Amino acid sequence: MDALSPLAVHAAMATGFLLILLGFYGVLTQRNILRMVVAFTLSTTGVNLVIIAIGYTLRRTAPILDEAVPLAEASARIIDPLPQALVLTAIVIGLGITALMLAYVYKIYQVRRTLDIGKLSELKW
Amino acid sequence: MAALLELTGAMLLVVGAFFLLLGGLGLVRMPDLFNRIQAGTKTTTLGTVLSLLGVALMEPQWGWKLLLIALFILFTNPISAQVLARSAHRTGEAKSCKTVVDRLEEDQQA
Amino acid sequence: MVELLLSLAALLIGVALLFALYRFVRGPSPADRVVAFDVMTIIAVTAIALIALLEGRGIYLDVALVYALLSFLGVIVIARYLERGL
Amino acid sequence: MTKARQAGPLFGALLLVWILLHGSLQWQVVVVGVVVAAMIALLFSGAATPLHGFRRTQAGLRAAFGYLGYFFVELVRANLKLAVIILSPSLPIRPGIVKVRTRLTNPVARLLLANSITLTPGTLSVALEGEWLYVHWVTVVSDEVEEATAEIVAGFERYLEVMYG
Amino acid sequence: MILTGMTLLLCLVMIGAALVAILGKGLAVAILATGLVSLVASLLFLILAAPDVAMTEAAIGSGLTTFLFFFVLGRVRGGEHD
Amino acid sequence: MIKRLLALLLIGGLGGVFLLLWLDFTPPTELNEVARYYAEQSAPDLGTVNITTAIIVTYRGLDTLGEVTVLFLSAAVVGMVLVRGRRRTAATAEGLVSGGELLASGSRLLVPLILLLGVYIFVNGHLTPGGGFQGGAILASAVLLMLLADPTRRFSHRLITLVESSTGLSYVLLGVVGIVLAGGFLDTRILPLGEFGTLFSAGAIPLIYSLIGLKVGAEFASMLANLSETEAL
Repeated sequence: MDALSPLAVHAAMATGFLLILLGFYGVLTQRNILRMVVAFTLSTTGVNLVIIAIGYTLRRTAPILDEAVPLAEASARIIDPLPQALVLTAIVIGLGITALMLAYVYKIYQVRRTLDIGKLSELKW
Repeated sequence: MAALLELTGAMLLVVGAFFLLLGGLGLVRMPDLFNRIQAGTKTTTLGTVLSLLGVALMEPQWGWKLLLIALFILFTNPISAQVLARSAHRTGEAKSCKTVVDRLEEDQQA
Repeated sequence: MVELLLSLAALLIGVALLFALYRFVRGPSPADRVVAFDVMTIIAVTAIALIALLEGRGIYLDVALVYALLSFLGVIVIARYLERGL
Repeated sequence: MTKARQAGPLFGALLLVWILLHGSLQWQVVVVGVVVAAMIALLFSGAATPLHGFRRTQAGLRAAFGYLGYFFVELVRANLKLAVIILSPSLPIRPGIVKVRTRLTNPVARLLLANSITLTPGTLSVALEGEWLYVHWVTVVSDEVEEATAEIVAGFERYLEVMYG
Repeated sequence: MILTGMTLLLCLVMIGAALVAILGKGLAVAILATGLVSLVASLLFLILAAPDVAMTEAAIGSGLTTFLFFFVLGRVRGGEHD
Repeated sequence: MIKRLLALLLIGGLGGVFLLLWLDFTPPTELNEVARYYAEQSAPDLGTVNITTAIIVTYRGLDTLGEVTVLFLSAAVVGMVLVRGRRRTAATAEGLVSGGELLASGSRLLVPLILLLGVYIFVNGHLTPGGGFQGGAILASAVLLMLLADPTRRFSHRLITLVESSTGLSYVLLGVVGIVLAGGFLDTRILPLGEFGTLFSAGAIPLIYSLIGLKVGAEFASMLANLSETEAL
């Protein structure tokens, strides 16, 4: 009924890009590892948002064929389902990755008693 | 008839949204955490229930699902408010200077 | 008429969201932010119902169902963290 | 046997929720619902539902409806009262945490009581310890246990006592 | 029209929350802000006609992510200030 | 200082690239060829209402298998990283504050409901939004709620492992059955398509999505259980 204008899609995409940049900025400048993980999840969300915004097609609706979208009209009414499948996967994997990163943060703290990236200098050369 | 139902539904939706707005305003205006929880819990619960009722009037075939959503909100929302209030009280959250009595603290110190 | 009322409702919800965001940014204590967060999740349920209405898709309500039942988990997690019960 | 009887109310409630979720009574939905509800009910026979310990008599049923009606009236009253407080420029509050007593012993009834108190005029349950319930009150009328109990708890307890015995 | 306005507002809220997450003072606040970002992202996904994705974000962002972060934060509480 | 400058430079460059991409973008109004194929063919071919589900379970079923494997690996690595700190007895948990009576009763009330919602989400994966991954996450949320109400609670690792491995095995077996009875690995047309739009339709998709749901739920649950059982520092 109520259509989304191209402006909104652009805005959503810009927000996604901004989120990616903010997340990268956080990862690059923070000293606390846990904060880096937080920034990383932020940029993951940004990437997901950008992909979904790219997949949006104007004046169309979700790729689910119920009484609102009968099968005959499907190709004229629905949006591209592929990016959605992609992002769905990415979000779930993102949680797995976050858990893994956090487990390592925990382990690092257990061994070294610090979360400051500057003090973890074994790999520096 | 259907048009009237739709109009009523839309009005209920507006009323519900108004209560949500009150919740937000209460969140901003109230002086300390406990009062904010009060404002945030009650108004948003009623606001959500009302607006879901409004949506149900506008689209009657969604009724059952909306009923379930309202039920879940009615159950979960107070629980989270209580747990948060308890935890905040335990950690010694600052109370407004208007507070007249605190029996829980008295009992804990006794 | 209905259209107008719906936009009014959306406007009110948006302003409520902004108020909650103000409390979220200002704090002062973490618990205050949690209350703001809680209010925002509840507002999100209404917003989802409104989006479903505007797009005319009843199946969107499933997302509201998930939020209605799970949103309190986040608040409880933080409450338990604050009282050191995690 | 007792396990099966305990799981009965839970099974019924879950099946009801399942059917409401689908909003249809097709045979496939009911069959899958029965299987799923039975599995969850057997796995969590210790879990509670509002039906747990509910007194299935006419008086209990009448009290349940009375409770629901009273609850919604109180919910609306609570919001109007709060709206007046929030919208008035001087913010007329007099907050405090008072202590009230409850006679209920059934855990579900106690949870319902605490939830109802949280959603009704100016009160928020903070902690529940034994028979004592600590309630945050936006406009403290009295900090004496008996008076506060009469003011806050009595209305709901009247119905809940009949419902859960 | 309504949906467009809603999208713009949600974008604003999202950027605000992201700024809090990156620049905010305490770690707890930053984590809470990512929860908020995930909430708003879920609404945006729904507006952009991706209910599956919105539901994934809802199911994962509302409880699990927050728990993982706060659990680890609770265990490394001392490491925050250095 | 120089580091921050470099970071800003990098962000600026990336931002420039993004800006170009953003300015170039115009939202399409027509579907591309692949999407049109999915839109027109997936419902008659596979009988799914939700086309995203058709893509995840059938057209790109192998990717999903890989994804489930990645999740399994990350859960296993979390367990391995934390294994040294595994708590021996529940006695060390005494320092934890209990959740209080309200939360305990609330969790007893809500855990079955959350489980039911999770099952609803993944059983109806082919009809409504949602599916195995969402449903699995919701199942794990129920486990999380139990954990929050009582931090000392122990979960049966054997049960979790059993659910995880048996569902994983059945998933792969169903895929192999697809090679024998239908077009190829993870082809879901091994069962009759049924009536379009009902619960028992879309071939093996509901079955596979339920298996994925249980497996994902068990993986996240084992992650949570492993975390909660590590010793406080």
